[in-house]
Amino acid sequence: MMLVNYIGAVLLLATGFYVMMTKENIIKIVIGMGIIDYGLNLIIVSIGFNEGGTAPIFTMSELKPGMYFVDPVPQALTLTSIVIGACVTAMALTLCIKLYEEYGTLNSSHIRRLRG
Amino acid sequence: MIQHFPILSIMVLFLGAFLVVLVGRSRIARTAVVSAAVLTSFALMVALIKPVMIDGQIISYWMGNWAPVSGYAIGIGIEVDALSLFFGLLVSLAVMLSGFYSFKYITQDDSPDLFFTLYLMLAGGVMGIVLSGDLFNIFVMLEVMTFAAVALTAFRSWNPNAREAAFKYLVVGSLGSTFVLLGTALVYGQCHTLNLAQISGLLSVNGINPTMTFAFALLFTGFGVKAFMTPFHPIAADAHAAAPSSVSVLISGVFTKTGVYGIIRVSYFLFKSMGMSSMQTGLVFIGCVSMFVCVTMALNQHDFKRLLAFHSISQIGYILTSLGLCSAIGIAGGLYHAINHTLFKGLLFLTAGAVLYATGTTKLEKLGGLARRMPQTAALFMVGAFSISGIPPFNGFVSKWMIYQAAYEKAAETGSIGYAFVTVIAVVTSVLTLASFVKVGQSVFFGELPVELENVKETPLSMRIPMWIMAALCLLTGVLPGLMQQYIINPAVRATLDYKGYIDAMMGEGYAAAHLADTVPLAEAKYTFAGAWDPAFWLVLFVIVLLGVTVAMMIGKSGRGAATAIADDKHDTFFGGEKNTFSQVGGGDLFWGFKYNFRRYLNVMGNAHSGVVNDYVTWGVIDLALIIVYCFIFM
Amino acid sequence: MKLLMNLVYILIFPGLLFSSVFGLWLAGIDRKILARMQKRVGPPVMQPTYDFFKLMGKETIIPDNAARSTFLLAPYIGLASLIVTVLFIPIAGIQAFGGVADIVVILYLLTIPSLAIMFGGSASGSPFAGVGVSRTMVAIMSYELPLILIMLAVGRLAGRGFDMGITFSLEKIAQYQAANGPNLFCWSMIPAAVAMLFVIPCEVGAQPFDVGEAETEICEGPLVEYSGTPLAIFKLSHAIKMFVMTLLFTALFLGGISTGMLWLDVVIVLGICAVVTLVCMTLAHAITARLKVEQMFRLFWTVIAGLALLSLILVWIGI
Amino acid sequence: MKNTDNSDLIVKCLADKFLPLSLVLGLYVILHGNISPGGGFQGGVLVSSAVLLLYLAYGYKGAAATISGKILHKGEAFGAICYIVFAMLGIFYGFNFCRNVLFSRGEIGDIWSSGTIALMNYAVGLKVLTGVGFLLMLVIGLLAADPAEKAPDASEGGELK
Repeated sequence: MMLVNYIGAVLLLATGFYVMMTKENIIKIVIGMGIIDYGLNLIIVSIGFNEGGTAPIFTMSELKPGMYFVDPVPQALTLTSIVIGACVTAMALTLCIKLYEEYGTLNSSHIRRLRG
Repeated sequence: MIQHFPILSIMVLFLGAFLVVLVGRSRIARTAVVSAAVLTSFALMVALIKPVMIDGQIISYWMGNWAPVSGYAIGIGIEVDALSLFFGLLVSLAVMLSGFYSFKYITQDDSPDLFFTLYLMLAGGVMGIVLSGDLFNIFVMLEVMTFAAVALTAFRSWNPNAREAAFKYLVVGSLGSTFVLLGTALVYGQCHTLNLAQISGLLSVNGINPTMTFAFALLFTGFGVKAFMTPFHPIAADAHAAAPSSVSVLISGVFTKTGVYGIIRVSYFLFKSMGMSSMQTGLVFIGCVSMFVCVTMALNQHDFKRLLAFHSISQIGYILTSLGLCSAIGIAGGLYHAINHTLFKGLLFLTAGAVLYATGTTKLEKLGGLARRMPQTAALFMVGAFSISGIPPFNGFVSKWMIYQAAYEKAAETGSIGYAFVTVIAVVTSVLTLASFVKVGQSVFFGELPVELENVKETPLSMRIPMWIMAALCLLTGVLPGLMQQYIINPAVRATLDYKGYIDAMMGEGYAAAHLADTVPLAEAKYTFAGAWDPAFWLVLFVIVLLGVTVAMMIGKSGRGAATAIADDKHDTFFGGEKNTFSQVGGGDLFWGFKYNFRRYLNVMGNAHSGVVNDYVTWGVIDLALIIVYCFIFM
Repeated sequence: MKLLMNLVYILIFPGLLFSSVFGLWLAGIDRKILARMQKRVGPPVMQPTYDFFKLMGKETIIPDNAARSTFLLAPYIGLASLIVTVLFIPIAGIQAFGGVADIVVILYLLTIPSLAIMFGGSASGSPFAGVGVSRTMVAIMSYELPLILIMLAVGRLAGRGFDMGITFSLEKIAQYQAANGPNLFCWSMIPAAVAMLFVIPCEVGAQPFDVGEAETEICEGPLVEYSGTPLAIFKLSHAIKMFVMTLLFTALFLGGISTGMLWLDVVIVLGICAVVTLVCMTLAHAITARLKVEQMFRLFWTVIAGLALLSLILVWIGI
Repeated sequence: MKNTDNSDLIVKCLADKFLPLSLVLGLYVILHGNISPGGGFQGGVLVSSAVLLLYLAYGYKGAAATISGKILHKGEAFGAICYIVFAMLGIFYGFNFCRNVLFSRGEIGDIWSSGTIALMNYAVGLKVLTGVGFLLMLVIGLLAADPAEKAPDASEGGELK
């Protein structure tokens, strides 16, 4: 079952890299960055998953012998990673707006004043 | 008490950052808060020198007292050994000096409170990385640092290049963060812990399986992006040039060091891959390519700060090369060069900032003759230029010497002539570095003064003091290498090579012995240092000679010298009898013979730095792919 | 006592006085023999010395465009660093500062005089100087690659006998030559020695490679605005540099010659220096014209570097 | 996006009804963050969505009239400072940074049972509430149709996070 997750994550990553490498619209590049983030989050969550585990929140009364739960650390990591991803996106989009104001285009092959 | 120092020195920066938001509108309050924050941070780091560097203590600190339970680290750890402290000192010093410089420098911009918020966030992020003992925390701090750096790059929005540079930087930088995070996730999947010490122990027990090889390649490349190693260097050039100078100091002197620190931690400490000769070759190769490509790019630049930016990566190439040599003297040389790089590159960026502050431009073609208007800045620039070119007795010479010696000793040790060429490339790079600073000197500080710069004034005192401190440190680290080695470098080198203490301090006594078995290939490396030299000795000599000669000459020419007061044809510049016109030789006019012979190479390189962000991403991904393939074949 | 000894080293032998006198003498010989090769009588051997003292007495003119302190200080820094360099090179077994001598130090110290000329010229504010600075720098770039290759080759050859397998120390190189005969008589060193013979005039800025000072094109380049004492110091530095470079050649390739008598050893070394000067500077001066900048650069990075590289490879495979 | 400024009655009414709801829900999540799923971050985001509701209903002008960006900005810094100070309480009580102190009051499951964890959680709530709120303000400020309507410091949007 986890295999599907991993395949999906790798596909997402590959898509993201593909988008970032080939798409000239800088908004699409930002989208590519987002897709990579999703792929990463999927991988991290999948790593912490235990088949049949419960949520890692319980009180003493609910605890029964033989019970186990999914690893909470990756979930925390995912949360952090999502937040960071959101910030990256927000910031990148802000810069996109600013770039558009300045260059009048979103095409990355025209936004190349700094070269050589 | 001292175990609280590391966390306090991180938190005081963040606290300062948020306080600046609250009170930062007033200039005095802002200055007070920022000074207090950076000074406290630096003082706390200095206070740790005695216990950590000299007594060899290792500070381990669990946030919220979450100590390991039955051999599993469950909390977030802060751990400071000599290596961490080494980088911590470096960072806090640069942050302090650059911060003092910024007070005046940033008055030309609006909203300085936001500047200092971001500045302190950047500093705190970097401190967090180098002092942290937790892989994921390192990632989070890496992101904090990257955001702050990107925002600061875009800070001067009147600079037309700032936004473009910031965007590219963000895209490629987040690529690097992605690699780091993916590597961290894979490591977690394997070891079920994020604590560096425990990962190091567990990886030795489990051995390196393909997943871990993959993770290594990812982490290595990710930190490589932060160090701006070669395929990622164009963004560094953009960002350094667009950011305010005091931020360039941080990006080049501090930000890149986190990448170096990460590479040391990953390859020496976590995966212990540096024992393998293939990995050494790989890192040395990357370092050599970085230093040569970037220095030739720098020769071709027309902007003071962009030129400095390329040099910055070139020097990082030196550091990576010498770290890749994996001998004690190599690591010592690399770490020494890390200090020196922070100092002289900081100094150079600050002088560039001074020029920008005074004249409003950093274009080499528009400047000239500033040495007459800004004599102190020119002198400081020359100190920086001599340091970076490795002219004795300044500090660059000492570390470069160690690097040459390390590379050539490695060649003799392995019997491979390839390492001899590393020495050759390093020397040639050093000469090219000198060349490009001669170019800057000729174009900016000497030659003829353009008419529009007639009214330029020397920078204010509060900006010059940090520069003088840096220049003094450049000289001191150059003439007192013995002290530096004894108290700063050697402990750090020892910590790099012998990390059992680090693991034990974190995970409890005996953990390392139980997990590392007895095969630690790195710890057996010899502690041989180039001990047979003493620059302090011949600095004194140099000074004596200089004084003697000068005195002799001054006596010889007493009674003359006031002649310049008289306006006279003979004080004009010689033009072969024709009327004197403005004819500054500088910028792109220089080094024609070199450029002509290298024209094809320079063309290719110029086209390769295309400025299209997709290209940069593509190179990054290709580089990652190559590193992964290399690791799978040779690791 | 040690201080006194050091002062003697610095000021008299092999420092300021000795190297100045001998450097100027070497320059005089160079001019004299050159004249004879061109069927002229030529100036007396002491002529450079007379020139030096005459220039010392002339007025120092500082152009209005110049950055004063750099302009005035540059010559002295160049001279001081040359004298420091001399102290590191063993002369007939005498080394003022043994143990710290190292070819990397010398490599870097040797750039300082050129750097002094460049920054001094640059500070004069003349466009001729600007062009000269650019060319001088290209000359430095040209010779540095062969020079480091030569030094590595020698370091490997001499270092084989020691535990690290390499050495950067001139002292050890001298010891090795004292034990095994001069390096020049080793087959693998001959290409390196030839390359070194090309490097010397380039470093000194002598005839075929004097692109930086080309009088006919850019009016002595960096020195165009210099006059009086600073110019005298530069001329003196030039002479001492000749001496230092030939001395370096001796130390690297013809060291270790010992007859047991110190004064005879010194005389032999000086003789070798004169011969080397004759071969690589006077002869070249008489029979060649100045190369173009890009030709010079190409020559050094292909042919000369190739020779040095050949030597390095030969040493490395153990011939 | 332009026509959201004069949106119709239904949106306004619904926004009026849902605004208190979202605020209460968000504050509930923040307040119970220490003892139940969710927490300062999630609650903070919920609360700050109020900005978007305001924007949908009343446009940028309405939102800006109600919410002061400056206060949000300062509030964010204040939240962060509170977090650090609460975390430092651990040091003052003789433990490590971030150590939970002042706990074991009341029964497990009560809001006040968890010591400084709760306080730190509220600090995070404050920070996220104000931070995301300010971020949204800036974004809608950038999207505002009339240039005159733009937030005065909209150009600083890049430097917030």
